[in-house]
Amino acid sequence: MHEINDRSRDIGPFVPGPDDDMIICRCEEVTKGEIRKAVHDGMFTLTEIRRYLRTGMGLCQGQTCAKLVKGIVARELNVSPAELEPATSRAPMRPIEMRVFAAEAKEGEEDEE
Amino acid sequence: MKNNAEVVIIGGGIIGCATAYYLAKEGVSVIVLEKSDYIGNGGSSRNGGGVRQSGRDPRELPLAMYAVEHMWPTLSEELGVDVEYHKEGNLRLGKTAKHKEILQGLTDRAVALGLDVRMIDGKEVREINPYLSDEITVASWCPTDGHANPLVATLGFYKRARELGAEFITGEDVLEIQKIKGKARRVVTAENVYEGETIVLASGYESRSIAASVGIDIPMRKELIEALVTEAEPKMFPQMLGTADADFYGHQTNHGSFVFGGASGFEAENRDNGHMITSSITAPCICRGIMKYIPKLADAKIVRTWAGYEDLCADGVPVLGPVKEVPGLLLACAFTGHGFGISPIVGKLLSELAMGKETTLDLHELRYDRFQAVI
Amino acid sequence: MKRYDLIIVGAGPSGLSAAVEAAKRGLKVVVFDENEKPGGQLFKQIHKFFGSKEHKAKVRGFVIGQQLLQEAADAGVKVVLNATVIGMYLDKEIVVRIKDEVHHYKGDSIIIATGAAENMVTFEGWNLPGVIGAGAAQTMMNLHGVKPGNKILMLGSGNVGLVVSFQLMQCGCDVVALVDAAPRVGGYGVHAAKVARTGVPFYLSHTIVKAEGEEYVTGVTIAEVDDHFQFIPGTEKHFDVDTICLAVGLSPMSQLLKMAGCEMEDNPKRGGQVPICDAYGETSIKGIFVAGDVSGIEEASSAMIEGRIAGIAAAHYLGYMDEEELKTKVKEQEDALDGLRQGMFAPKNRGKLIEKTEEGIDISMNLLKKGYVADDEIERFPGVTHKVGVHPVMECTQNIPCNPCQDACPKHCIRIGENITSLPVVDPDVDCIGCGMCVASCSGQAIFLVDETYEPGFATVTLPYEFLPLPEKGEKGYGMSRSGEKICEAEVVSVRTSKAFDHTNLLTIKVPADMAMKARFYRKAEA
Amino acid sequence: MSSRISEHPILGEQQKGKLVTFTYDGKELQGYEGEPIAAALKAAGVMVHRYTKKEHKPRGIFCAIGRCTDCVMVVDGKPNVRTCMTPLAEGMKVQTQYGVSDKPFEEQ
Repeated sequence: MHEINDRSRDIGPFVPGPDDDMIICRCEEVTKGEIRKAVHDGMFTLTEIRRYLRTGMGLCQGQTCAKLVKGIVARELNVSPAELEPATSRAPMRPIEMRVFAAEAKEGEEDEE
Repeated sequence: MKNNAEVVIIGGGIIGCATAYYLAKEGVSVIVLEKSDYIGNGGSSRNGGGVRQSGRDPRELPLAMYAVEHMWPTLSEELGVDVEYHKEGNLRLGKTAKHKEILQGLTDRAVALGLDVRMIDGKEVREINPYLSDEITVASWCPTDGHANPLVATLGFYKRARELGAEFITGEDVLEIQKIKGKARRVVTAENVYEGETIVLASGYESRSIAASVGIDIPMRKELIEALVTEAEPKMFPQMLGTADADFYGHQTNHGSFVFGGASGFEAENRDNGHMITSSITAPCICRGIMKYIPKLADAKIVRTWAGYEDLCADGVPVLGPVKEVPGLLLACAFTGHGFGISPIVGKLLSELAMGKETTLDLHELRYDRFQAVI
Repeated sequence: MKRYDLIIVGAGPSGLSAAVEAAKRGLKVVVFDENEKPGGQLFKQIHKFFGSKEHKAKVRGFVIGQQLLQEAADAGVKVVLNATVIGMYLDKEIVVRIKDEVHHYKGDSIIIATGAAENMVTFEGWNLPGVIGAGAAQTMMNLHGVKPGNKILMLGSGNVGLVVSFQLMQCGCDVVALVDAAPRVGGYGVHAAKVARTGVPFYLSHTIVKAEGEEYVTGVTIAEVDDHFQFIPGTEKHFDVDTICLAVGLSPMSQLLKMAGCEMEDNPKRGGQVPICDAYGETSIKGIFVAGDVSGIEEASSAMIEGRIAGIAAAHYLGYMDEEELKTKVKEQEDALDGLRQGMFAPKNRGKLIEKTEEGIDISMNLLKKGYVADDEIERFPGVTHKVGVHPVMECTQNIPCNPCQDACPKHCIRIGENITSLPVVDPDVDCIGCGMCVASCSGQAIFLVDETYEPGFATVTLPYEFLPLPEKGEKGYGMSRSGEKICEAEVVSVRTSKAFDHTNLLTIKVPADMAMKARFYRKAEA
Repeated sequence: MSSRISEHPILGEQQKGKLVTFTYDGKELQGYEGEPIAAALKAAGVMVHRYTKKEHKPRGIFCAIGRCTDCVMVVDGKPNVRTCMTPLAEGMKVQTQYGVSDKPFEEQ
C-alpha cells in the first residue's frame, strides 16, 4: 500500500551530533551523520537513503546495518522504526561469482549431488 | 500540504524531478505527484546509467548531444551531489560481419548529424580497453559518450528542487486529469485533487492510462527488463560498453562495482506478481553475455539483481511536448529505455514549455501527433 | 525443471523438524542449507535445553541436532548442504547454488526456515577487529575449536549473552564483565546465576562507551546510562580486554519471503520484519510456509515444534493428509508449543517487569540487577529447604518452562506438577539419597545438594561443575558465593562423573557449616 | 597455537583434519585442512583481515558465518573471499586486503 508522504513537511533543522562520524554501514563506510543529513535532504525512506548513500548496498547487502539505519532515519523523522518500510530484498541472497551464476545446471544433473 | 501550483508534474522519476528543478530554479511553483512511496522508483533508479549519444535515433540525438555538451559536465556542481559523470567514451562491440553492418549503419547516421563517432577494429578496441575479449573484431567508438549514477542524479534533482521549494508528494496515485474550460488543469488522485496551470505527464508506462483520461493514447507498451551489479572490483576501465546484439550494456561505477543490463529474450512476455520481480533465467543469461566480452569478470561476484519497466514507444523515441488537442498538458513519456542520458535537457525543455518560453531545442519531431499507420 | 513436493530452505531445528513430518507422510522433500554442516545453530549449543521430556529437556543442543539429523535420515529426507539458495522466484521456484553451478527447482510447497541474524549496536570503535557477534564467538569456539579471545567483555544479558559467557569460560576464556543497557537481566535467572557465581561482574544500566585500540581491541570503556539510555558522566569504567562480544538480540532473516512477494510486517514483538502468516505458518502466498526464527524470534525448542506444524500443514496442503488428521496432529504440537510459551519469559510477557512468581513469591531483585539471588532472598523459594542430612537445595526462582528435575530423582522427592513453569518443591517426607541426578539434570545448574551436618562445624555442598581442569579429591581451594566472591576455604571431598550426568560433573566441597547456604562454586587456590 | 581449545569440558577433544601449511602475507602458517581460513588465522593470532577502502580502517572477524563479509581477504589472488566460510587448503595464499586489492594503499 502506498502512503501519502508530503516531502515538504517540517522535520526541523539538521542538528550535528557528537557521534555523527560513527560508521553505521560497515561495508560501504557510511556514517551516522551522512544518514541523518540525507534525511534532511529529503530522503525520507530507507530505499532512498540506500540509493543516495549506498547504505546496505555493499557486500553484505544490508544484513548488518539495515536495522541500525532504520533506527537512525526513524529518529530523524520522529516516527517509530516500525513505520518505515525496509528496502527491497533482491537476489542473489549471497554474493555469487558471475561464472557460477552463468552456469545453469542441465536438467537431470540434479540427482547426482 | 498545498494543492495548487503553477505546474503539477505527474511522476517523480528523473524527468519529473529534473523538470521540477528547472522550474523551481526560475521561481515557478511546482507540485510533483509520485504514485510509488519512493522518488525515482521506476526506470530512473533501475537503468544502466548510460549517457550516450551514439546509437540514438536522429530525432532525439540533438537532445543527447546538447545534454553531453552543456549539461552533464556541470550537473554535480549544480545539484550539490556527485552524479559520478564520466565522459570517457562508449564502445559498442561486435564480433561478426553482421554486427559490423549494424554498427556501421548506426555510425553513419550519427556522423551525418555531426557526432564524433567512428568504427574501429579489434586491435584499437583493446588499446582502449585491454580487458575485452580477443573475439571482438569491431566496434563503434564515441569518445564523448559516458555514464553517470542514475540513483544519485535522480535524487540529486529531487533534493535541489525540494530545496528550491518544489513540493513532492509520494504515495499519490493519479487517477485522471480533468479539463476545466477546455484546458487540462485538474489532477485527481485517489484522495486529493490538485490544480495547475500546466500539467506535465511524466510517469513512464503509467502515463498511458492517465493520458487516456483526456482522450489521448500514446502507442507504447511496457517490458520488464533486468540489470545486475557486482561487488566492488579494482578499477578496470572507464568506458560505457554495449554490443551490436545488445547482449548486455553497462560500466564500472566510481564505487568499483560493475552495473550491467541485459536480456533473456523473454522481456516482452515476462510476468510479475505486482512487484517488479526478476526472472530466474535473466541474470544467468546476462552473466553469460558479459563473460563472452569481458572474460576477466568471471570471478566478479554479483551482489544484486533487479527488474524495471521500460516504456517502449511504437517508433522507439519518446513522446515529448505539448498536445494540440489538450492545451495545458505536456507529455514526457515513452522514453524506450534511453531517457536517463537526456533527462537534464528534457527537464529543461519541459520547464521552458511550461513557462511559455522558446525552447532551447526544436521538439517538433517528438510530438504526440507524429504517429501514422504504416500504409 | 526438477520438482519436489516440498522444498525447505534451512536445515536448522525448524527446517529439519518440518522435513521429518512431511517426509513421514510420503512427501518428496529436499532441504537446502548453505552451511557445510546441518543443524543450524543447534551444533553451537552445548548447554542442556529447558522444557519437558517432549521438548528434549536436559539434552544438550548439539545432541538434539544429532538426533534430529538421524530422524531426518530415517524418514528419507534429502538434505543438500553447501547449497546456497540465491532466490525464490515466481511459481515457487527456488534457485540454488551448489558447487559451481546454479540449479532451478520448483516446489509444490515451500517452507522457509532460514532462521535469524544477529542485531548490532554501535559505539565508538565497534568496527575494530576484536568486536564480534556472540554467534561468532560460539562458532569459533564450539564449531572450530578456537578461542574467540582471552579477555572478553560481553554486551547483552539475554539468554544468548548469558549462555555464551558461560561457554566462553568453559573453553578457557576470561569474561571480565557482562554489560547491558537495560536495567534488568534479560535472560533466565538461572543462566545469570551460573555466570555470576564464577565471579563475572554484571553491569546493568551500563553500556559501551568505546572500544579502544588502533589495529584491534585492546580495551573497552563502559559507563552507566540513565532512564533515557544517556551516559551518566563520571561513571566510566575501563577494562583491559582483547575481545568485545555483542549479544543484543536477533532479527528474522526473512529476505527470501520479501523477495517472493509475501506480505510482510514489522513486528517488534517478533524481532523485526516477519511474514504475515496463519497458525500453520502459511504466508500470504498459498503453499509457502515459514517456521522457526524467520517468523519470529524464539528458542530452538519452539522452532522445532513450529517446524513440525509447518511440515504437517504442507502435507495437508498437498493432499497427503485429511483435515481431521491435520487438526489432531497440529493440536498435539500446539499443546507442546503452548507448554513452552508459558511463564515469566513467555512471548506475551516480553518487556514486562514481573515482580512476583506464579506462586505469589517476590522475584529476587538482586537476580535481575546483579545476576544472583542475595543470601537474604534465597530462603523464600520453595526449593530451598533445610533438613538434617543431605538434601537438595533448588535455587530455581523464576517460572520457566522446565521440569527434568522432577523425573530425575529416583526417590521422587522433587515435585513440579502439571504446570511445567511452577517452581520445584521438595517433599520433606522422602529421604534424599544424595545421588546427584537432580543436580546433573538441571539445565539451569540451579540445584545443589547440601549436607548441613556433614561433620561438626562443617557442611558439604555438591555443585554442578562443567569446567576444566576438573578439581581432584582432596584439593584445597575456596568456596565462592553466589556473587562469585571467595567466602571461605573449601576442600574437595568428592568428584563424581557419570555418563548419566552428561558431562555435568558433581563436585562436593567441604565448607564451614555457616557457609552451607552461601557457598555455590569452587575455585582452586592459586599455586 | 595457544588459542586452540585442546580439550573441552563438554565437547571433549575436537576432531580436526590434517595439518596443512599456507601463507599469510608471505609468512608460512599452519592450520587444519577444511577449517575456515578465519579459524586458522585466529588460532595464529591474526586479528586484521583487511583495511577498508574509504577510511583505510582495520577489520577482522565479526559474524563468522558468512553474512557480514567483514572478514574478506585476498585468497589465491581473488579479492573479497569470505575467510569465515572458505575452507583452508594446503598451499593457500592468503593476503591482507586493502580496499579491494592485495597491494597496500601507498602502492595502489
